[in-house]
Amino acid sequence: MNDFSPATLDIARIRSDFPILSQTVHGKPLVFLDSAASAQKPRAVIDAMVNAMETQYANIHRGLHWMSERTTEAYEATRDDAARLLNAADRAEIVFTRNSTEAINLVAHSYGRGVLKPGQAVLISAMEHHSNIVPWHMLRDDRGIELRIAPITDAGELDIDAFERKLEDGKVGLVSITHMSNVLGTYTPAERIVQIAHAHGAKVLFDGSQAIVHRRIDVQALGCDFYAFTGHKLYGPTGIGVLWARRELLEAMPPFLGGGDMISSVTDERSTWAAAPHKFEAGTPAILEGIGLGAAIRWVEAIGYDAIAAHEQALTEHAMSRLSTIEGLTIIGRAQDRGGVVSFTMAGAHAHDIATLLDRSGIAVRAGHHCAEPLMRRLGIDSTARASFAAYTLPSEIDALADTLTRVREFFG
Amino acid sequence: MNDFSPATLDIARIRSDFPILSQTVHGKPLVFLDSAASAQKPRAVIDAMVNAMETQYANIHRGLHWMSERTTEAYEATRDDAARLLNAADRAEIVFTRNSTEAINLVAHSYGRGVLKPGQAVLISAMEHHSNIVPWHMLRDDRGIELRIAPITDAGELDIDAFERKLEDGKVGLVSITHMSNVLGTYTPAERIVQIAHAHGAKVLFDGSQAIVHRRIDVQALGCDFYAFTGHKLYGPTGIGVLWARRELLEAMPPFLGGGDMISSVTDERSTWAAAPHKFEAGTPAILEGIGLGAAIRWVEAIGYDAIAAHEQALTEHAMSRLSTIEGLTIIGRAQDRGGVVSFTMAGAHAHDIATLLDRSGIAVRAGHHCAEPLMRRLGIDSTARASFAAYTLPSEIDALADTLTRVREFFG
Amino acid sequence: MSLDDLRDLYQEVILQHGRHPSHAGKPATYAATAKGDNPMCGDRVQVFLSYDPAGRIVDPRFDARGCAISIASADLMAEAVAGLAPDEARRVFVRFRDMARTGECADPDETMELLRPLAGVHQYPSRVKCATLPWHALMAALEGEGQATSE
Amino acid sequence: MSLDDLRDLYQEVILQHGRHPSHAGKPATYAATAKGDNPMCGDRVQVFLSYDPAGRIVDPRFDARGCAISIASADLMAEAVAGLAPDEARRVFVRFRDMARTGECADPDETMELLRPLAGVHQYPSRVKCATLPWHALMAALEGEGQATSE
Ligand SMILES: Cc1ncc(COP(=O)(O)O)c(C=O)c1O
Ligand SMILES: Cc1ncc(COP(=O)(O)O)c(C=O)c1O
Repeated sequence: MNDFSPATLDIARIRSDFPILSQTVHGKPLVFLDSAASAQKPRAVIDAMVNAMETQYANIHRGLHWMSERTTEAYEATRDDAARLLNAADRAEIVFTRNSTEAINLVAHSYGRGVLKPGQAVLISAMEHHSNIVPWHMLRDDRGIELRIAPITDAGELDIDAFERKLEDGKVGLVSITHMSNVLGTYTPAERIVQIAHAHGAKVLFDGSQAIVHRRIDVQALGCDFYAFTGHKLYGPTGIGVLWARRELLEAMPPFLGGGDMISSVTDERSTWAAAPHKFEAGTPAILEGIGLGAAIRWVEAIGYDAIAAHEQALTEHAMSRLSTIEGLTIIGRAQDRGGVVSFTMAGAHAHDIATLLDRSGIAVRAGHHCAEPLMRRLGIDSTARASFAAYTLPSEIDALADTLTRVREFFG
Repeated sequence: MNDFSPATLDIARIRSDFPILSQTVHGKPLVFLDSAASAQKPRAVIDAMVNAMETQYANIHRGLHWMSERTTEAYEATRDDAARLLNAADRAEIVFTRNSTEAINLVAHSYGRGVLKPGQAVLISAMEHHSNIVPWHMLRDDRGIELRIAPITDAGELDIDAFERKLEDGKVGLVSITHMSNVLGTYTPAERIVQIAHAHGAKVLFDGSQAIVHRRIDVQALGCDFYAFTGHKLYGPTGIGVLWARRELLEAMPPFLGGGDMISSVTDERSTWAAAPHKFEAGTPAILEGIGLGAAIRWVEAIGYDAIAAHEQALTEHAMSRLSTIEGLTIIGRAQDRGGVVSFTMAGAHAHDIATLLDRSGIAVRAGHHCAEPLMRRLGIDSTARASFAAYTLPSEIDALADTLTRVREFFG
Repeated sequence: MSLDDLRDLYQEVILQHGRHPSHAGKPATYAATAKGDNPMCGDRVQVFLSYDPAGRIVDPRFDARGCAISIASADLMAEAVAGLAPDEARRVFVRFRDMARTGECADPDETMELLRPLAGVHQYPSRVKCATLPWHALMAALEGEGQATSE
Repeated sequence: MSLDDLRDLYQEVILQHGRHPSHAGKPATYAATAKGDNPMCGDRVQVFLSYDPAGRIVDPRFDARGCAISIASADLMAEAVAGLAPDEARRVFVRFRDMARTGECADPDETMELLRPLAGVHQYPSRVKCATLPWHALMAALEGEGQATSE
């Protein structure tokens, strides 16, 4: 059954970093295949947050006392961690947000309303998460900026020729596109996208919410202009995300939220802004979460992207081959270049029912439209069930999934 | 020296809830008098977050499996906690934000741009935190909505007659005002403000960032329309805040950020919105922080506002009387109705130097403009040092402050 | 790993109604209709109502995309409310919603016995909405509103 | 509780220059000026420069609102850069900034000895900016920019 040989990862050690993985659900050992929705947290992340709260907590940036200085250092160190993770040219290019969604909204507000002009267009793809669709609907309705959608092929890949045609009239000022689909697992051809977009005068934002979990990202090598990711999918806490943007773009953009910490001076009459990144970070930030994210980044780096990517590649292939043999099951998305999420439907069984049945066996998967309704419509389906993998996923967990799905099939048969 | 008799609080027990309070700083026991910037976290908050990460974490709302259901329950329970804390009529009136700053920005965007009309005005006071100034500058510059500022008296109280005059022409659509000044400690006369504002057709938002830490808040009794607070000052984690608003207002307001979780449906062409509060909560929320905030609220409720208020009242009186006797020290703000923050200046010693000297003795205070530059200008000063108190503050800590300030005075004398 | 303890949720009658609903399909004519959406998961249902001269519900029908629970619930609902006056249907809704949330039914009668197979959802908080969605659409149709508001 | 270990930061010379700076005050005429703000704490300083025919800095002056550290730093800076060519002043700035951050000075000379009392700030990360703020304003004035950009 288990023809899978683990890659270079010491999975047992990795799993021992995650207290939750020894839990049971409905009396069964937890099989957590919902990491693409949010990953579990290693002890290093939990400890970093607890340690901050127990030994050196205070509000940051404006404090002149020891606790505040230590907390500021720990929080700001995460900016260095994030800059290193993305290979950003400058730590000042790292803006902390709540999550990817806020990062994209920040761009839609500050770049979309402050730099783009009515009559220009934003180009997304047909496989975006709602977080990379709705902000552009709102921008369009508020400022008359057109929204274009690049189609995908039936295999679930970006139709790169059609993509290029959408740019040809030169009106597109910004391409905002996923780097990896949360439904199909598809990676988009990032370098190619940047090349084409730049040739037509458009900037490029990648929604890296999924991609950065599975693959090393180098924003300078990609050549993109904005990169967004969310901490909780990268083994970090909730409440913290990152927008990376080229410094000159951040400097050209007006601020988004107003408040403490983002100003240079405030009088009754007017406010002037601090330099980036602080210009975009109003109010008390998610300090503890920033500290937790730093620990998550360092945890990922210690494991190493090469090992993680190889492990997840093997898991994905194993899952594809196991699931393919289940009668009535259809895998949705057959891209060449893909990461560790596998969506599927089953004849006669709705995705919700599948998820509930799997849950009874201790197996956590996601079911529904995955915040990607337009993609669902494009695929002609209402929902899928989705299994997704992380550094701590075992091949035997995929076997458990496949075995249980066979029984689900019988149950509804 | 210590003529202070503790109120009904069992301070020793309360202090034992806070692991950080047994830390030393520069070899001296920590005397943390910077709680108005951010409060320390009780064990209950730390444990709630750790427990969530170790035993039942998953992304919420859309998950059909056990972990997701448990996490959703825990997170949504905090909405009930917050509704109870504020005595809101309906849990759907609780919108989670990152902090007070984002809560106020949300109102400035959604109510300010979506409901107020150019030509209308917003009225703030002369003792606002930047978080309740800058968003209105931005709204004014973006949408032509006038910004008015109600003056304060030399004692540091709202000049209520002048306040009323600012409303007389009926142009003010929204009063956005602090419920307690973070610099002066002044409570504003909330019921009176609401009465006057409503009589002139204006809605009222209270910035309750400070007030809610020290006093029971009942939004229905206050009669206000919006109430904002921030979790990290209420013994909760960073990254989570609350905007309460009357349901009909939330319904009339367009959404703020777009993304997952806040939609009813998304097509290529358009998005429609979920009902409040979800309409205002785009993307994966600060789940762990929401869970931590619930624990903080329950911790505060278990101690009880009556005991906290009495304790802090006594501390404040003690501080005022001890500090008043120090030569060259001036207490800034002499309001009748005031909470547990005391700002002061000292002849010949700049606030930063005071803070550094105190820090060397293990005493943490804040120094600077406290994100209230216009107030500083009104008071004719550049900065103050500020000591602020919490449920865990000891009268002996105030004595330590006073003793050390006497030495600081000698040092610079 | 056994799925047998799922039988409390997926009773045979639910599987049956989920697979072969007898009241599905948009009728040629109807007096009122309303849609219900669950934005969180994408389930959709539309309910179509006709009334007899006395104002009682006649041959209620629905068109749904969703899971076995929501289809079975819509189908059983159609059976349960056929012949009822709007106010009676509203009372059944309230009792059904309570049963879906708690698993208990305080005052069982023939109608509630018909619906009882759905009581198992109370163990699955995220699935309660699947069971109540068609009912919210029904309530909206009775009020003459086009769209059910979610809870 | 003793404040004596503060003497490493607040040496007598700093207290002296902080209390009675000799180069404070806006001059009647000047060739260049720039402001420096620390938005985090509200410190402000403005530097005024004049040059001799050879392009050397003459009688630099400043106007500052801030703490003892920033005033003393501005005053010692004025002493240190008087008579220097702009490029020499820039080099002093770089060495001073390093010393403020690390507490060390790799290549001490007379100028750096003059500034050494400020080396103690390296122990107080939040106060380093107090010491460097006037220098940032000086650099901006030398570049002909009106406003120092903060670090
Ligand atoms: C009165 C007042 N309003 C607003 C804020 C802003 O709170 P936050 O930074 O958590 O958004 C603060 C605290 O910094 C405050 O004291
Ligand atoms: C591709 C993609 N984009 C954006 C998001 C939004 O992330 P968040 O909810 O953390 O903002 C997600 C995950 O939900 C995602 O998978």
